[in-house]
Amino acid sequence: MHPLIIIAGTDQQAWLDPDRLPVLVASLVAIGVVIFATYYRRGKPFQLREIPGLEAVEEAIGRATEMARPLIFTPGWGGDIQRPTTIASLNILAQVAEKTSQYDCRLVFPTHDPVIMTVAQEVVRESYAKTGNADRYRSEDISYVSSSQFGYAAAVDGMISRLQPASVFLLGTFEAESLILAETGNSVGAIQIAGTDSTIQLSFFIVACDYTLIGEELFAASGYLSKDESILASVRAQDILKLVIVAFLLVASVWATIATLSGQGPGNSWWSF
Amino acid sequence: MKNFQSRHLVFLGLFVLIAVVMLIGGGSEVKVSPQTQKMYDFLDSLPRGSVVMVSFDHEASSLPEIRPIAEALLRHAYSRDQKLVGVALMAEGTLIGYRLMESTAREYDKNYGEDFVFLGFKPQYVAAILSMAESIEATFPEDYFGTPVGQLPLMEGVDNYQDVAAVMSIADGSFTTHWIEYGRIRHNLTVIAGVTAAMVTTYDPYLASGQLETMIGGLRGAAEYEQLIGVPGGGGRGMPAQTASHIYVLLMIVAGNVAWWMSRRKRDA
Amino acid sequence: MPDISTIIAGVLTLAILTFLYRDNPIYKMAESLLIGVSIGYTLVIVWSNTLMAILFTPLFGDGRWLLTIPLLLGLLMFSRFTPKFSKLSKIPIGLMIGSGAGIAIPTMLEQRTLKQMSATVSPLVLESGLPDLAAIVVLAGVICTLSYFYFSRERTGALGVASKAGTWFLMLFFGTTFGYTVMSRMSTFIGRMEFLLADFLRLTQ
Amino acid sequence: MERRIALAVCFGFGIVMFLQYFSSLPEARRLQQAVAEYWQIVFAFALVVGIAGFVQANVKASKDSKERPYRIVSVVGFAAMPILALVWGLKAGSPFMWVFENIQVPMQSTVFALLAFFVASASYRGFRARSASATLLLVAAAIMLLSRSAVSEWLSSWLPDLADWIRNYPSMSARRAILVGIGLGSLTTSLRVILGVERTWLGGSR
Repeated sequence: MHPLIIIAGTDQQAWLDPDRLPVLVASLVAIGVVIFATYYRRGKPFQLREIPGLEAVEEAIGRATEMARPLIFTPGWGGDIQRPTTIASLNILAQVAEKTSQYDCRLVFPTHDPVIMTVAQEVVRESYAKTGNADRYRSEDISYVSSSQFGYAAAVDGMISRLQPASVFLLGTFEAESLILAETGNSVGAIQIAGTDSTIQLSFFIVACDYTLIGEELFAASGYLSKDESILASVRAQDILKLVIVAFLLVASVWATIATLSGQGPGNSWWSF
Repeated sequence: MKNFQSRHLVFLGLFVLIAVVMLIGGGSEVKVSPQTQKMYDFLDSLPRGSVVMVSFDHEASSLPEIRPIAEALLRHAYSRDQKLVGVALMAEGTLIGYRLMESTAREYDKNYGEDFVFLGFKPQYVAAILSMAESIEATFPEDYFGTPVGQLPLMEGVDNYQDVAAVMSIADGSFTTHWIEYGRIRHNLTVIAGVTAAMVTTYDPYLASGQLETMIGGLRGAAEYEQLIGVPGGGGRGMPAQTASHIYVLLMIVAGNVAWWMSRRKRDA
Repeated sequence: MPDISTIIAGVLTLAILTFLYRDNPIYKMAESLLIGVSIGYTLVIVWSNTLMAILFTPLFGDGRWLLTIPLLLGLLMFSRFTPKFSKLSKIPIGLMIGSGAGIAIPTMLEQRTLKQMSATVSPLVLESGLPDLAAIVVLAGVICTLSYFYFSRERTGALGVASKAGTWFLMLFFGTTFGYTVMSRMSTFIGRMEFLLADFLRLTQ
Repeated sequence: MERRIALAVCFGFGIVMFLQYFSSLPEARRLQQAVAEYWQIVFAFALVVGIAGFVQANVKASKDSKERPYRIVSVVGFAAMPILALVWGLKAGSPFMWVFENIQVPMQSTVFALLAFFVASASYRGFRARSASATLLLVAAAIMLLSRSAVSEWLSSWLPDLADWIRNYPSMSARRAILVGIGLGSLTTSLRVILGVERTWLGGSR
């Protein structure tokens, strides 16, 4: 029988690893805040600030419809279906697909991951069915291109050059292919909305795309677009947690400063996990 | 020629510039950064015979930048008689990783099986990293050539991360993060890295928090390291073209602003 | 005269470079080849490293019967081939997404949030009692940038000022990353040029 | 029905995988490894589905005679790899690896190298000093560029120091905050997935 918890530093195995205790506490606090935010304000509308990239989503779809050109949406090469960013991206895809189905605008979704392809087909098909346009759905437009990073980049580049999309959505986890796609999209004159959790690629998107959702904005975006209460509540929870984090940072910094000033060195570092 | 736009001019200029600089050739001396020095000191201070795991966590496409970095680090490790265990977390790093380890080993008369081994590729990096913490042999029952790991002299007594001094992640993407998240945090494995210049800022926070022991980045990092170990290589050779290309990009930023400013003035007038 | 491998690699390299002018049949041909070959490559690697190595050999060779579970889950993916049963593929996907999310919560929280928080905390003064500019800048930078990501309120008042400062920190970060990344991008091209000039065209050593 | 099973599986595995993280029992490790293996295996089967779609799309598109040569090259290139691997194996020096080394890798590296050109064109286009923050972006990029090339040493001695300072403090602090935010976003998204509030992946309404 394993003990429930053991003293740190011993080699014994336990149900609860003491090194992980801070993460467990933080997880439970965070989960508590999310649940609180979801149920406490249920039914009351949320006031959220604007995110410029999201205002442009409608415009991008409208433009593609007007110009009778397709819209390309791709989740990048860096993520797999287990990644929360991919879920957030597919969430936005569902919103975009609902609109393209209504306007009868062609939606092309190339991906490097067959599992993402499978899920995306399902997401788009359902969105089309929901608006009563199931007949407009084309499963071959949601396609697996290549798992190789630059095979994928070459394929999507080819698609962009040949299909001349009016709008390109680059939302998900991107690596080096980000700028290849963004510059090619720019060269065909597409309006481009990008968003990623890959911090490096953000800088390329900022320089090359019309709108960029920075990190957390990508997660908030699906809530904005769908006005889905549970997602908006999550956004609210994230904000509450940010306040907690800022308070933590201020208190801990002041603590460390006082400890240093009083000549005790930085003191016991309770803030380091 | 109706398709010829200003961007084509930008492309052509870069192509011609790099070609000319490379045809002229030459090398240049660089100043060694503290991080590169720290990497050198770290590898230098490991006792002879320490086992260093080298993980090729990159795609084949970044070989041009990865090669000089990996070669400089491998040369240093071999010259310090460290035992190297190569693995690849990305399929495309497999053949390349083996080629790099093997060609540098030859320079130092190192033998396969005794001084270095190459275990090959394991898909699903998270699983691979976690499972090697339990048992390397269970994760890689055979090496790249199908020899049972138990038959490799080097692997005797190398069961899991407790027998490994450090893992050196050669990466062109975020894979070093996985070594940090699953190797370092969960199993206290020391992680060092040789990464492409693009990835350097990604790893800064990990360096600052100490989760990543040390790293060298990019062609420049390779050039610095080559200088420290006193073996010239691709890093130093590429530096002139590198410098020229930086100046070119700077010029493009300036030119873009001038063009924009002039068009604005014309519009206002 | 370079060998045949180098000539093929060189011609294909040039074919890809033609894309810089615009999309054209030569590029399209190279692209089609690259897509085909790379998919074939992935299939072979997945076959040998996944299906054989962790499924079929241990299952049928070593008799690890528990592996029939992932085998069945995998086979459920094949339900995609028949519209009638295609929905069954949601079960293995549910496993991937659910377990991925379960791992992501503590891992992301620890890696992305907690570690970054504790790394931010340090005394704002030096041992000598003078203010530590770097520590102050880091603390201010993190707080201001976080306030940029505060969605629940319009950016007015103190929040407006902080988030405005946050955008400056963000811009510094983006500029820094861009500048830093240029080096990498150029290195790759320099590497390709070295191949073209030295190995393929034999113009340099 | 299958939706309910999928949701139950998602919930069950979500909770279990969340909890196992906090345990140091070997069983927890083994569980995590087993699940990671399941991921790989499901991926492998999904790959077959993805490839079937790829072949189907190519066959369909090759009805157009203009498209035909490209599609044939694609499918033949694809089919050649498993055949080469079956006949000669995949070790260093095999025909399979020859194709990889001399066809796939050179093309991939060249697609990657295209980035150098795109960096140049993006620099020409994207760094206009339109506003204070755009200027800051421009200046930071310029300082980094200068400091990371050999020029910096004879240009001035403080430039690399300044660049390092910007990178290590203000720039890193912004990255930290982005990471903190991503951590929170991932957390809430994952939680919604486990609790079954987030069901987009199932297709249809949440």
